[in-house]
Amino acid sequence: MADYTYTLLIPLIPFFVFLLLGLQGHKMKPFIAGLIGTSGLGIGAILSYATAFRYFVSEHVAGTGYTSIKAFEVTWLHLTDKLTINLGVLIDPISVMMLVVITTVSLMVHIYSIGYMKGDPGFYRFFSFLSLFSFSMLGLVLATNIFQMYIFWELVGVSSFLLIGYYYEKPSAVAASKKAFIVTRFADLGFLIGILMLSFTTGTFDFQTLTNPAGPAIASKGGAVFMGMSLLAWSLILIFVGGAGKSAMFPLHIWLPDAMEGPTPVSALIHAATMVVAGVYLVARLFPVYALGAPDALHVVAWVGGFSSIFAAVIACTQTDIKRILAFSTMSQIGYMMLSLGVSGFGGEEGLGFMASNFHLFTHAMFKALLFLGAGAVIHAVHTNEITGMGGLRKYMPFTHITFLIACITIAGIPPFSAFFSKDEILVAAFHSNKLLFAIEFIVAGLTAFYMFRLYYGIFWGKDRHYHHTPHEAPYVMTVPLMVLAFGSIFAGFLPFHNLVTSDGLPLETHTEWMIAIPSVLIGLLGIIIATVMYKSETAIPDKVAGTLKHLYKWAHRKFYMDEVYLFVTRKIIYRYISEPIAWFDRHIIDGTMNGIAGVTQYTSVAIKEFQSGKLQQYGYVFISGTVILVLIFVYLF
Amino acid sequence: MLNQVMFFLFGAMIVIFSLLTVTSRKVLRAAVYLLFVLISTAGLYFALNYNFLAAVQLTVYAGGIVVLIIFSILLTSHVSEKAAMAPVKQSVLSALSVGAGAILTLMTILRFTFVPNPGTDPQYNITDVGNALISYKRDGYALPFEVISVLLLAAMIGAIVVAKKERIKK
Amino acid sequence: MIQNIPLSYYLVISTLMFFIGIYGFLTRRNLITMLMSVELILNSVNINFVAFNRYLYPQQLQGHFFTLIVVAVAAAESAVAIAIIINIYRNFKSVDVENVDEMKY
Amino acid sequence: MNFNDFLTMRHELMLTLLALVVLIIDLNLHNRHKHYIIPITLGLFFVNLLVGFIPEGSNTLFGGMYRTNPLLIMMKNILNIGVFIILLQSVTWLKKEENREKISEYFILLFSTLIGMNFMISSGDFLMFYLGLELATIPVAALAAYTHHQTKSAEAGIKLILSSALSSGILLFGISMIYGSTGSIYFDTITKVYANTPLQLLAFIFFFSGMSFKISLVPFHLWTADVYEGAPINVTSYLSVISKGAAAFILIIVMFTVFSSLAAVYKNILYLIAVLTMTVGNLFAMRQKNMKRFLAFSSIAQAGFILLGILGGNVMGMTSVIYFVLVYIFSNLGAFGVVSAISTVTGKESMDDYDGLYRTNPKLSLLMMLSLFSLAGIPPVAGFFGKFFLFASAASGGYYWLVFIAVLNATISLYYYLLVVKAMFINKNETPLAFFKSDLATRAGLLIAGLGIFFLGFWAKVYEIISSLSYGIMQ
Amino acid sequence: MLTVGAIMLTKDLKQARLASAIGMGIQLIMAAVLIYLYLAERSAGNTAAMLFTYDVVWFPTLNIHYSLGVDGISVAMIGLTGVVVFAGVFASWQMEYLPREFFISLIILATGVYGFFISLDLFTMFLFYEVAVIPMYILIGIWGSGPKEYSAMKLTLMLMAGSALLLVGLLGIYFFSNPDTNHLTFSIMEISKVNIPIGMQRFLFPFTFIGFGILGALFPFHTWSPDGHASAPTAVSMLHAGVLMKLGGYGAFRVAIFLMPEAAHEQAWIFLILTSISVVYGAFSAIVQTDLKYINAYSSVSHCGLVLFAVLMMNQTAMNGAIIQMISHGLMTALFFALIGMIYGRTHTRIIGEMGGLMKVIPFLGVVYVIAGLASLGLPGFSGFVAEMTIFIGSYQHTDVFHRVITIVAASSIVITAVYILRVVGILLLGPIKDHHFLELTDAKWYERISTISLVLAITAIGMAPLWLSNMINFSLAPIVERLSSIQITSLF
Repeated sequence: MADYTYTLLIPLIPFFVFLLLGLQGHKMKPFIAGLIGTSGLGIGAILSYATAFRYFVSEHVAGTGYTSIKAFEVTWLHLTDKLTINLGVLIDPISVMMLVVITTVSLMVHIYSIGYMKGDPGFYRFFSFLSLFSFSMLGLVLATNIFQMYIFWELVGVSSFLLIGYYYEKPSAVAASKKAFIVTRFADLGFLIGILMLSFTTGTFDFQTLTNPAGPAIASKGGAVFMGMSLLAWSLILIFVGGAGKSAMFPLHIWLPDAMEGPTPVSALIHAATMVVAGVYLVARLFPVYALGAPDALHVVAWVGGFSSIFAAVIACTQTDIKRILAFSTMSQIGYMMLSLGVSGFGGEEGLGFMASNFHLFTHAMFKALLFLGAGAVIHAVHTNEITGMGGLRKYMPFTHITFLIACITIAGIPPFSAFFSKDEILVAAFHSNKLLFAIEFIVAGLTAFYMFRLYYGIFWGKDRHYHHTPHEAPYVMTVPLMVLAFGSIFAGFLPFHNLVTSDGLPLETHTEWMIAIPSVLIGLLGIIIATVMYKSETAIPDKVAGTLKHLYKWAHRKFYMDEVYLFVTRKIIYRYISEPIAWFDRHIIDGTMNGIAGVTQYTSVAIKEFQSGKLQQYGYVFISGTVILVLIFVYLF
Repeated sequence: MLNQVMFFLFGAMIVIFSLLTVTSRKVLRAAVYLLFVLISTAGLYFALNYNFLAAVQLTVYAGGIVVLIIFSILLTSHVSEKAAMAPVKQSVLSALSVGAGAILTLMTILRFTFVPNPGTDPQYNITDVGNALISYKRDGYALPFEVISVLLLAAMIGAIVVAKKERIKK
Repeated sequence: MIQNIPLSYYLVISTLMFFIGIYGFLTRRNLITMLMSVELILNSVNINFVAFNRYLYPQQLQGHFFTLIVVAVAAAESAVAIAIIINIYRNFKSVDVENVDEMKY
Repeated sequence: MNFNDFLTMRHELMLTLLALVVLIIDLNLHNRHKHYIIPITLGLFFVNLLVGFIPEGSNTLFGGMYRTNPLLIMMKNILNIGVFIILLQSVTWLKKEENREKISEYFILLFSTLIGMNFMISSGDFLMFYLGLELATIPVAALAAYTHHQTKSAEAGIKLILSSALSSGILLFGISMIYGSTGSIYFDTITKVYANTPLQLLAFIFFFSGMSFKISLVPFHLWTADVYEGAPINVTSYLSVISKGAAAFILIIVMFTVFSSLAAVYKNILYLIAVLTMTVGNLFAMRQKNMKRFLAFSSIAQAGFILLGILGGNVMGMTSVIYFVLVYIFSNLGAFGVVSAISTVTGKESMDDYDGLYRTNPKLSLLMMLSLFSLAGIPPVAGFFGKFFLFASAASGGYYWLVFIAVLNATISLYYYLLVVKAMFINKNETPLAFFKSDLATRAGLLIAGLGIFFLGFWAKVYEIISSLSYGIMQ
Repeated sequence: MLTVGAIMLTKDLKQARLASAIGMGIQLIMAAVLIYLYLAERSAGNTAAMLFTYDVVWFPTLNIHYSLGVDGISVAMIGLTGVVVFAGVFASWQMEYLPREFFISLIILATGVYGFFISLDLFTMFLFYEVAVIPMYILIGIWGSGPKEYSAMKLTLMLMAGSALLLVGLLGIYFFSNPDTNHLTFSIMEISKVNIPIGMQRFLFPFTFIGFGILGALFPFHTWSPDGHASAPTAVSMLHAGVLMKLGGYGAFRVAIFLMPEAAHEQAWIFLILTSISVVYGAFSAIVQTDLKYINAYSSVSHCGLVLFAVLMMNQTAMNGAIIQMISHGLMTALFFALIGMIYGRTHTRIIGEMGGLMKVIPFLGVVYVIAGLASLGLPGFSGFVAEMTIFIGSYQHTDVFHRVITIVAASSIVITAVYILRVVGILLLGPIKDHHFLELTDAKWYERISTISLVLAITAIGMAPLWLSNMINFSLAPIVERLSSIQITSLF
């Protein structure tokens, strides 16, 4: 085995960049700051590619496939005899894949941001946050144990919070960042409890021990049974809750649309390509435990993923904010990935879903980042997010137009673009597992194509709007990343994923099942056609459709009132019916009791003052009575 | 027999005049009743053969204190003035408390069997009393006798301090 | 005389006198009569001492001398008390105990 | 009697002599020069104080009527120290025009009461005990009525003398019953024969009521506040510190020796009385605005704590009571000293007048605060140790709940002590009392009190000495 | 050796603030040196339970000693105190009203705290406890704000009532410390070797635990805390929440549980319920508060509840977590109060609704506030995370289901914490500027920077590299836990 200790540098470089920019950035020229951030990431990216290359080329062992390697580990905190929190670097197929994804997208976003954020007073701050995020995310994927993952999980959450709230003077941004943080934090609680339970049942945090099919975690089958499922299953479900929070699965998705308040590069990096797939990565990371230890939990994953994907797709069809459409699209796509994991089994053919999921993760990162960056370029040009405020931009922004179109076609699953392959695998996996889920995904594929092209036409076709100034193409520093990503979107599908990233490390023979592929392509095309008909030029059809499906439309447009439900729960229930009463209770009952004791004492003090009447004879009376009473009590009663 | 008659006479006088002392509405009369009580007590002492004590009782108490009291009564109130009486509530409460105390105490005392010291009953004469008074052995009372002089001195000075008029103040 | 009369008679008399004195102390409004009540109390105690001495422990004169001392103390006490009462009379123009309640609570 | 016997009785004899000397000097002094008495007396008393410390073993005189031992001498010395501080603190007041002619009387009366207390502490029989008690009380009544022109003073005098007469009547009745049932007035004899019969118990209760009056335990305390308020401030501090201390000393001696056979019963009584005293004292103290009255009630509450030590019923209890009284003397005299200094100079006695005192008279305020903290039992000042040992001795007797109640009461007491602290330090006042400089004697008196408050706690030696002495007595 | 330092500092009379700054600087250095020496001793293989012991007999008849010494736990606490006091002195640099008295009181308070942590004798411990409490009254009463007299009085009285309970407990322990040989002792180490009769433990444990618990803001005896904190001046709030409340946790652990393990095991469930209520309840209460200090006070209730909660879990990991949590919360909350003080000094309001967008005008304070907030809600990289995770994992290792369930309840507080922290940060620092007067505000002065940075450094140092601290504490915890686990545990359910 080769020495991979240097991989430690991949997360650490961004960290130092973060410290440098965070502490000294305000003294630098913006461009320097951007350059430092970008070059830091650039080095990381190069190291990642080198690692990936080395790993996939040289670490393959015939018969057992790719092994996982602990490149580095140090004890961070010693908890009990068995449990220690270690920090380290774990190299295995999925982490290497994630390294590549993250560094690539992150690098592109960095480059892009130099142009996008130009002139912003918090330029250095933005780059330091970006670096912090990259550090956290890389630390997350390289985690050797679940607790390290949790640590970086939290850090990812906070950098997301910082980036969403980047425009901190904008109340909506502040609210959105808060919402994102709290919702994911809530999910993290599930994650934490899951970790607690898992560590209690298995006595370890370490991934290698946990995922070892012969290891204690899986072998034990989870110990005691609680409400029909083993404790292991429960802990895995709770861990999945954490993943669902980050990955915006229903019903914890509500933060994602709001998170679009952040700068668009951030949306591209965090809320499309990397952080939101952390949940997928988490489940993938623990996949052997899920698959072998507690299949029940895996079913939950599948259904949550499936439901989220169609739920988000429906909503996406009705939104008008381009970033929100993309956000729901992201949610939908991640639903795909989750579902894919959920329907997968461990090893061999069964493990198709696992492979497909990671594959889709990879391709999705490319095209969704591309979409966001493209959207960013558009927004940069027209200064609005609303699709109604755009139109006819194809002639002003040719590069953006082309790359955006590529991305749309990719996401619609049209061969030979990359998503066709990954999506196809997912559908196959679903088909072999559960027909209903397959049906859902099938419909979602159509819906995806539909709403993406609705978006595409809305932006680039149709009438010109009255722009404040003529939109112009973005600078090269922004368009080059678009092109790089477009390249990735087109060709990533040809990567031999089935040989590299599989559930058990062994290569997997895949073949395109045309019986599934063709209908899926067809429904994608159908979606595109419908969208073309409805939106290519302005017609009355959309309104009519909306009128026909009035209620559905309204519900979907309002995101099925999920926000309202949450508001109700937080504002009404927690704030009004829990916190305020508790605060009232505290002030009035508990504190009142304490003050009451003092009050009673005071009152008694006043009440008995008559004893001290100033009258000598009364004193004598009390004296005598006291004596008599003492005599009575102690001589006669005792 | 005579003894018994004397005892009951004195006893009755003591109780009756005590009662009168504390109930009489005229202050001066109360003082006189007190005098009777004290004299009767002296009578009891005589009967118990403690002549010296009886004499002291008569001179100091009856002769000294009561005169002092009568003096001060004359100084502070008119002879005919009727003393204000305590309100009924106060009287009743006091009577209840005092009555309960008396009953309890009497019950306790009467239930107790006092054991006399065995031995003879030496008859002390005035010389013995005098000797005891200046003896500093056990059962000698030289020390209290001396200390009481300090007390009397202090009381005298105290009385003077309290009662003397201030020259400076108008 | 002690042959014919039980000790308890003396004790009854003295106890009665004692409590009568207390009653007087508690109910007489005039400060001087209160003082007189105190004398009653002391006197009753004296009777106790004397009777105990005579009846039970005639070998020593402890009760006897106790009485003697109490008498002297009573005299001193009365002297000071009367001086103060006169002072009160000067200040309050009254010797009614009810009026002497300037300080309270 | 020989010289040694005189030495044995030196506390009493010296004082008597002192009183006579003062009297004689006074008679030979012209009116204008009366104030010369003050330094002379102070000097003589200081000599007396020093002589008191000559070590001396145990001895018994007058056939057991008078006895002494190192512990008793210690007690007397403690009282001497207290009186010395009081004398220092009263100099300013005595020099006032209105008291010019009564200076020597003040000293004589004070000394006679101290003689009485010394005899009371040293008494070996009830006769001397009673005599000492009366000697300690009657002149104080005269002192309480010392200030003529104030009706309050006269009222204090009459309240004190009449109620003390009543209480000594009851006490005497108890003693007579003790005599009747045991045949002796000597402590040593009584100790051997005293039994737990109803009459003897009743006698004890009567006796105890009388004693409770002296140390002002609830419900026998009602005179305290009025007398304290009415009497001249220095007499009040004398009453609250010296009288109470002496009575506490003798009470604990009597409890531990004469009535030891009643321990099982009297502990219940003490329990009840202690709880009542602490609680009622505190409840009353809370509302007081007059500083003297305030301290009166606080000293009532303090008396309740003393009972805790008696309840302990062992060497520790005895030691802690004596130690507590010692500490209490210093703390209370610190507080009274400040009140006295202020009251003498400005005539202000209300708590409201203390608002903002710290701005003008920081040293007085600090001393006051220390004293109050000491009274409240706050470390690191001595009161903490005093209270702690009291609580410890009660706990050693197993009275955990009582300790709890007591400490809660200490907390309540802290409340009102803090009210004063608050007045001095926190409350804003447009017109605080003007700055003034006390004279040398007052400052010396305050300083001694302050030093005592500060060092008695840390200086464990004091406690150890008392403890070893108590140990000798208790065995 | 530390008392010398502590007492030396009380004589600052002139140039009070400079003197106290220097004094506290020295103290901080001494604390650091102490930690260093301690670790050196340990690595040199010294395995005695207590190091640097110093022992003189004080009251021989009662066997009261003046006994000092440190183990890993107290060393850690002293380090905490050193930092907080140091920061506190700088935070109150601009004290104008009676500065001399202020610093003297502050230092007396610090002396009490130091003394408490190094005491090995229950008597001295109790003494220092009270020494630490009383200056609070003066400090709040004189230099406080708002209903300061009321708050000061309430705080003092409640804490004193706590000490009433405590005293009963301590005396009880003392009198049963050696029932056979009649050689009573207050020494913690000696008492830990004997077993107090179980009946007595049952009686005394609640006294002792609640006694300390009041100081540790145990529900429902916590109400002194919000009022007290709200009224106290900055440095006092810092010291109070940062250090003084830790006395409760430390005492509960060192005295109540260590000396009475059987009763602790028996009664833990009651207090576990109470503490977990504290944790959740404090957090919920904090959500709706509008005054910055109240928010922080309730957050302290929540966090300190967690300390007691972990202590009661009585296994090594949880207790370790408890101690780290004490340190961590001490630092964080001190930082918070320092910041609140500084913000209040500028805006003259503590009502969050009246502020907004302050990040723009006072970026330094804003950033530090965000850091403090993030630390408080348990973000990795800061000490809070280490502490909370150690506690939760430790607690969850308990074999008893009840303990594990209640751990989950307590753990849920981390979400609520996030809610109120973000709420404050959002309203206070972010968003548009509410009041144009705020535009003229100036950012932190140098002394304010010293104060805050020293705290931030400590927080991040622990958060980044907790292992040495944890090991240091673990070493000293081991014998204690051994004693606890030697007790026959009877499960409740």
